[in-house]
Amino acid sequence: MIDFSYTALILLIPLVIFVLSGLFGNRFKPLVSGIIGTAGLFVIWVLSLVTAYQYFFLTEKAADGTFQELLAVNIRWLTFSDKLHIDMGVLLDPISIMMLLVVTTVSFMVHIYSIGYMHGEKGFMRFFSFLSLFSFSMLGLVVATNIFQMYIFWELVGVSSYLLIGFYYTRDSAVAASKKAFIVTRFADLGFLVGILILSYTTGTFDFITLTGDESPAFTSGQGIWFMGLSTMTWSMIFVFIGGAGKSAMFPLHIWLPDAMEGPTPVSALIHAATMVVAGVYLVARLFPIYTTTAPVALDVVMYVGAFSSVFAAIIACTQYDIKRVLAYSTMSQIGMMMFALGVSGDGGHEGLGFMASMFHLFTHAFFKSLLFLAAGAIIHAVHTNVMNEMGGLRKYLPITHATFLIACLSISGIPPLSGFFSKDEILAAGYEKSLLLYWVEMIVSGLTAFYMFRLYYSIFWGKATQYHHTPHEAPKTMTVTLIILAVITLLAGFIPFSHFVSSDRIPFAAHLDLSIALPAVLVGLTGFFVATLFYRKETTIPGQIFNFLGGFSRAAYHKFYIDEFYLFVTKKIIFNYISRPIAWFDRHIVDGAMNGLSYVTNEASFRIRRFQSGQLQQYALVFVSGAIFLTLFFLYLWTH
Amino acid sequence: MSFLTLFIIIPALTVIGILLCKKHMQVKWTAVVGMGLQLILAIGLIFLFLAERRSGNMDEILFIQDNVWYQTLNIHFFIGVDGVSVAMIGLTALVVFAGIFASWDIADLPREFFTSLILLASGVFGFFISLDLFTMFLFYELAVIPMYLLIGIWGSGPRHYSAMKLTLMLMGGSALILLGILGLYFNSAPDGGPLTFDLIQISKIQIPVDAQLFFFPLLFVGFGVLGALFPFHTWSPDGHASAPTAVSMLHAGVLMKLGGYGCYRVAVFLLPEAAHQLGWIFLILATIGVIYGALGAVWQKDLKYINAYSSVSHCALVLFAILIFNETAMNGAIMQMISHGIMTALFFALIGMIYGRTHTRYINEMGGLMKVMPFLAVAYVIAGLASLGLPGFSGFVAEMTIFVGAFQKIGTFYRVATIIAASSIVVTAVYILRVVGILLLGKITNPEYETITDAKWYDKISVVALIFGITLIGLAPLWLSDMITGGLGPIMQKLLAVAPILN
Amino acid sequence: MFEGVPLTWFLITGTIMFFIGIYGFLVRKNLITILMSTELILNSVNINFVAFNKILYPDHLEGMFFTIFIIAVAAAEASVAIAIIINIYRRLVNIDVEKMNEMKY
Amino acid sequence: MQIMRHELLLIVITVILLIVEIFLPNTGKHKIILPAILLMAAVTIIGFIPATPGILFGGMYQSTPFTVLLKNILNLGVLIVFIQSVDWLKQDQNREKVSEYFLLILSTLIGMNFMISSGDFLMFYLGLELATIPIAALAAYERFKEKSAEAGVKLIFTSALSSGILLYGLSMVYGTTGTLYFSDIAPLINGAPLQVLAFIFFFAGMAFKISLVPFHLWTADVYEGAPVNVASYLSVISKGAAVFIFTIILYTVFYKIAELWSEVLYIIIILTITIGNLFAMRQQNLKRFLAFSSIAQAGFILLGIIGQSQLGMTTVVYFVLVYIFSNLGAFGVVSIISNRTGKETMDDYDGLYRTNPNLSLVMMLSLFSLAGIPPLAGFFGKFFLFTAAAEKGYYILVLIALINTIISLYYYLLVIKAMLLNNSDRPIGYFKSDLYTRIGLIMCVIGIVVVGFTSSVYEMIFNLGFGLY
Repeated sequence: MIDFSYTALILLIPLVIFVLSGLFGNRFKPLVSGIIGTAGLFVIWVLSLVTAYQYFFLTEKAADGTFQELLAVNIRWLTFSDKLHIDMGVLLDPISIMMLLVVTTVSFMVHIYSIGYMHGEKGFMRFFSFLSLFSFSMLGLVVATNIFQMYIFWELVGVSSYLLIGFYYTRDSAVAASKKAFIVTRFADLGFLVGILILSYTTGTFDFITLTGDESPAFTSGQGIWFMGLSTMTWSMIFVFIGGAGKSAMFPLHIWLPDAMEGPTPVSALIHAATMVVAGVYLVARLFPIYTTTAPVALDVVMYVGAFSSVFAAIIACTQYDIKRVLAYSTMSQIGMMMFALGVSGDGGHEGLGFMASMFHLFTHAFFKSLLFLAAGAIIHAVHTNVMNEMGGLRKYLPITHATFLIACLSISGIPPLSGFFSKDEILAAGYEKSLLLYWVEMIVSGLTAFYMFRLYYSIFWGKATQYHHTPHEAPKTMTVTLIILAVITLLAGFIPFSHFVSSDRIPFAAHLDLSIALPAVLVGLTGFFVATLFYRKETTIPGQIFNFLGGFSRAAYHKFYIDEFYLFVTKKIIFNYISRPIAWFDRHIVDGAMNGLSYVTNEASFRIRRFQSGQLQQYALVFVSGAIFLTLFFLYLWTH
Repeated sequence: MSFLTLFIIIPALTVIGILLCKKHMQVKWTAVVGMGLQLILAIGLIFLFLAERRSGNMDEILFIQDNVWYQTLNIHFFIGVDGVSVAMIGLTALVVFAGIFASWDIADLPREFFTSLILLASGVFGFFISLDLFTMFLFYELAVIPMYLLIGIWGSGPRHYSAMKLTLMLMGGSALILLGILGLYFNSAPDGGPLTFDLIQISKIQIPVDAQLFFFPLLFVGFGVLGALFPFHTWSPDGHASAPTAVSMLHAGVLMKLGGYGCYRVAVFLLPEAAHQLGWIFLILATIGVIYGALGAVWQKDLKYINAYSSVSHCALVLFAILIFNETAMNGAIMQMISHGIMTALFFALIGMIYGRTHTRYINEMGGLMKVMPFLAVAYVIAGLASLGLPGFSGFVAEMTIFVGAFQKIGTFYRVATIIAASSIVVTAVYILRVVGILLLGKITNPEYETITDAKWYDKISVVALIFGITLIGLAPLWLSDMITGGLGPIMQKLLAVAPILN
Repeated sequence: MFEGVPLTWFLITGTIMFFIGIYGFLVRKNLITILMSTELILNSVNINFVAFNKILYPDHLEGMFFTIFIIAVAAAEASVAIAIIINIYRRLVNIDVEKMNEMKY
Repeated sequence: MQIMRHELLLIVITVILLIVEIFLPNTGKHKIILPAILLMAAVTIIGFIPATPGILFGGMYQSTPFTVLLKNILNLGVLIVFIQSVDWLKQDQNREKVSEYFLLILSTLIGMNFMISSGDFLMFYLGLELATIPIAALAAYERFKEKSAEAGVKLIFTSALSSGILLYGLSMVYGTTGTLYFSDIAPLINGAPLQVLAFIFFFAGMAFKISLVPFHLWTADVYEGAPVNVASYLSVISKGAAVFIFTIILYTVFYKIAELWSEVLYIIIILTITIGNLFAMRQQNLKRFLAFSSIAQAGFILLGIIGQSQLGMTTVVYFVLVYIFSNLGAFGVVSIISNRTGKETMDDYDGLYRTNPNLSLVMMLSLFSLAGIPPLAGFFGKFFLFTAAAEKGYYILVLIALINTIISLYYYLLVIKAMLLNNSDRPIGYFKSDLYTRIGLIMCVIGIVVVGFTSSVYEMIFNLGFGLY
């Protein structure tokens, strides 16, 4: 039995780096802090590789052949009651290790990349300390042993994303975006919290192993109808999913993601493409047994929301011009697919194909999407704009970027034999088994994906040769290297026999490639590709015509279906003007007015009675005598009755 | 003779020392030394207490000292601490210490300023250590009165009005408390025997329920006024807005806790039946207060008003948690008091420092301060994050304990109340980030701010001390929560005796 | 010579005098007259005492003594009062009570 | 001899002073000040030597340790008043009449002493008048001030009226019981209508001395018109003495109709405290202000009496003691300031702290003590008064009183606001108060601070007063 307690280092190292660079960062040179951060991440990366190797290959499986869940570390952090307590620890099981690999790898890449990308930026040190803070939080989230630890790190990733989006804090748009991101996710987190409260109340535990174990209290208790005809568990799972939806930018909580692109590109690559945004998926996967066993309704919600978000985002992505926004929407759509996959999945064996597919897609998507973002970063770095119309014909200036970008595009469009093809294929297969309609919806989505990705690709690298005031040049080594590494991973990741490692019930199984699903998928992908080629390889007017032909719809899509405007209306108008302002007024005038009113009344009274003190001796005497006589009569009356 | 007496003696000596001082600097340093000693003493107390507990000394109250004071009325000078009061004392010492440094550049009548400040502090310390209702009340008023001078002389804005309003409202509260205490006193021996003010002794006996029903509202509202119970909170915005920095710190950080502590230690502890029967009324008020304060803060433009309203919200959360009557929530209430105490003190300290540099508290008149005063700005962001309940800071621990505890309570009424209260965390995020965004981020709006200097050494001391406090609790809350839980035993017994299904 | 005169007559007389005194005190403007009204009040009291003593409790003389003392004290009071009145007269050349309202409210 | 030591000693020093006065030239009357004060101090000190209790004149005069204590308290107060009034007496317009001041006050004090240890109503009445009439002369002391004369008139006439009414009541008591001795009257009190009337009239008479609403109207004017020190004497000593004897008579004579008089008191307390506060709120002239505040304080004192218990009795005495210190402190400051600058209104006090910090501090302490702020003696006094009233179950009454304490705190804070918070462009300039004033004020401050903390004072009163109720 191997001792995994060293995995605690995976959390500690970035924390230490963050604290150090946060406190003393400005003592030493910017570059140094960059180096330190990267080195730290390298160590963690190696550690997680080792962990993965040891876990999958050296640790013996449990009796029933499952990968067992190991509590590598578990320290009591806070006690609520004898039953309920928060522990801080490291939980090792297939998905957490998978996420470990993803996070550390991408984060490591991004660190290297950033050394080049952020070079000479003001606040270089700050950037890296925030990066390590994020890595710490994300890793903590991934390896959480109980739902409350997850919630804690959940909040932490939220704040580090806030800090990183608002990195250029002098730019108002960035500040606004970061604020938006934080508040929207915070709102979702409230849902998550309520979910946790209900869950902990019914099951009396936070612990994942207990919760998802075979005789979980969640299965026994919490079945009773609680509210509006749904069982306690269903409600709690729905609330939890709201939290997940907020982080993973599912409709209608997605609005923060596009704006989040205000952050530096490496950040977008790390947080808003590969790691944090998939936390929602990971959360649902974490609690998957509960979803399948006791909250099928909640699972359906996940499915529908996922499906809708994927198609919704895909449509918008076709209409955007800011390359990062396109990528953002594509991320949203891809995550929607993952959610969808979870939603359609059953539990155990081949039933759990969707689960596996979702995790697989998460895995591959993390790499090619971060690759896309980093490449985009390289492009922006080269041409200092991120509007695609102002680009074109860059392939001869940026050969490496071009090549890697192309690979990523093919991969995301699901063209074999790239990694995207395999994972997406599994998802479609899983969807096919669940519901035909949604299967086709996802087909369309993958078609659209291919279309808008290549729309992006062509309008950046081909199309008209735009004149740039200074010739774009390839990015520095630190950046290109990472691009290449990621491209390689993207090429190969698909061949990992994923289902042998990750499955809903942790029992390895063989997921075979089903041509009846694969072929149409590929075909759809290719169609999208060809249409895009047709439209955008050269300057054509077709897209414009189509845009106008679709009229209102396309305009709506261009305006992201006015969701932002709606939110703005609700927050600014309703809450700010019609709730908060009246309350402030009420407090000043009614509540406070009552208090001042008291004093006013007293003053008034004291003024009114002054004439009793008229200074007239005889009036005094009158009061005196009448007082005496009145008392006498009063008490004589009182006494005789 | 328990060493707890030092908590009153040291401030007294400090005051005398200050009065003897001639020079400005001497005054300050005397204050620093005195309150530094106090802080050390408090930390020592915490360690001693934990050591005692670890060594298996499970008495309800530790370090008892009991001297008869007024024989005929059976008034004692009876002091002692349990986990809860130890925590509160620690909080007080920290905040006062920071407050001394935060008011380093008081120019006008420094001697009088520090005298009143430390008088206030001594009142608070006395309140927390005393177990005799009479002395408790004595210290309570002793803590409230210096406020008038502190705000009235060294305050800003409509300081005379605010000072008078604050003093009178708080004294109104204390009037109710006095009546309640008398009620307790005369019911303290239902079956003959000498009457007593002794809190512990009273807690052992059973006060007639009809008496309880009469006196519980008096006591709860009386303390609630200081605990900013809606709708008796309106002294808080004005008072805080007009008060000088250190005073806001002490007031919001410590004095308002007297209210919560009193509700917990006197009203609920001694009158459990009434608390159980009437609790729901105040629970509704508290819940309103939580959300109302938060929403009220969103609209404000004056930094101090924003923080005052957020204090209303947070303190209402304390009362809310107390009224849930189960151990977890009660624990959360105490922790919330402490965390909010440090947090809001930090806030007011920073606001004061910013005001001292920009000479305005209106957020729209400021902007982009992050560039010119990074230290203060970062500290402000930290305070903000702590206040919106970010993990790693004390606020999160307290709030989560409260919410989890409250949700364990049977009954849809409580569930709904809990969820409403919990929804305040979103609103909090809104107004905190609004301020941070307008105040610190963005470009510098006012050119004359280009030349502003960052924090001085004394500012840094007070800020760092407080930040250390919140992060310490935020990162390692277990010792604190265990210490507090240890102190909750008796009250839980009484409450459970009233209604067995409270948990 | 007073044999057979019932107590109540004395008391009624006393009461009437008492209220005449009060009335005079309340309505007369001249300080001296007001002083005289107070004397009336005191004398009504004297009548009461004497009457009680003579008719109800003839065996002790407390009432009588009290009366005598009252008379004496009244004299002293009157003297002080008159002294002050003279002083007033010196200040503002009349002794109208209504003039004396410099201090009020 | 031993039994009525206090009275005799006072008479003796009065006579001595008279004789000394004869030999003093008109220009040098103020030479009498020092001997007067020294003698008074001596008397005060001797007073604390335990005296043998006893009864004289067939019960007309009775002396118990308790009455001795009361007399000592009064002596102490008078001593402080003397010391405080030196600065004023030394002014020119008082040059010829310094000695009268002492003589008159001493005679009133003798009257009070007799009143306190009176055993029957005759003695009581004599003491009362002796304690009242000279004060009228004192009120009109400043011959050349119209206000002073007006004050004298108002005092003498109202007191005449009130004593008339009181006597009428007494005559009824005599008529119904046939005796004037307290001990004989007590068992015969049975609440017959005539006795109700008798009691109410008697009560009215006492209420005039204690200045309870609605029998209080003379107070403010007299205080304002009279010299400050006379006003302070009126507000503490004569009021205190009246309270003492009032309590004693209620408890020893009328205890059988306690139900009646507690109801009367109930009403009167509410009236007194509220009206007094409401008037005090608006006052500008500090003497008037203190007058109304002292009315309100009297109302609080009654809270102790209505308690009808050992506790209540003790607390009344205790509170009067505290009240003497606090009020004399306040009056002392007012008097020294009005002597030096002639300023008596609140606005004149703006920014006083900046120029005369010590005086302001004394003033602040006294006012806080009056308002009942810990840790000053006033707090303890008030607290015990409330306790005494609550013991009988008068919670509502206590609540009303408590609400009134807030109003009173408000107007006390107004003065403190003027002194500490406000800034004035032409504040009262700095002046160095003379030794006597300082001693007087220091005594007050010591009293204010110490009496509360040292429970022994309270315990002593409690033990001495034992069995009286």
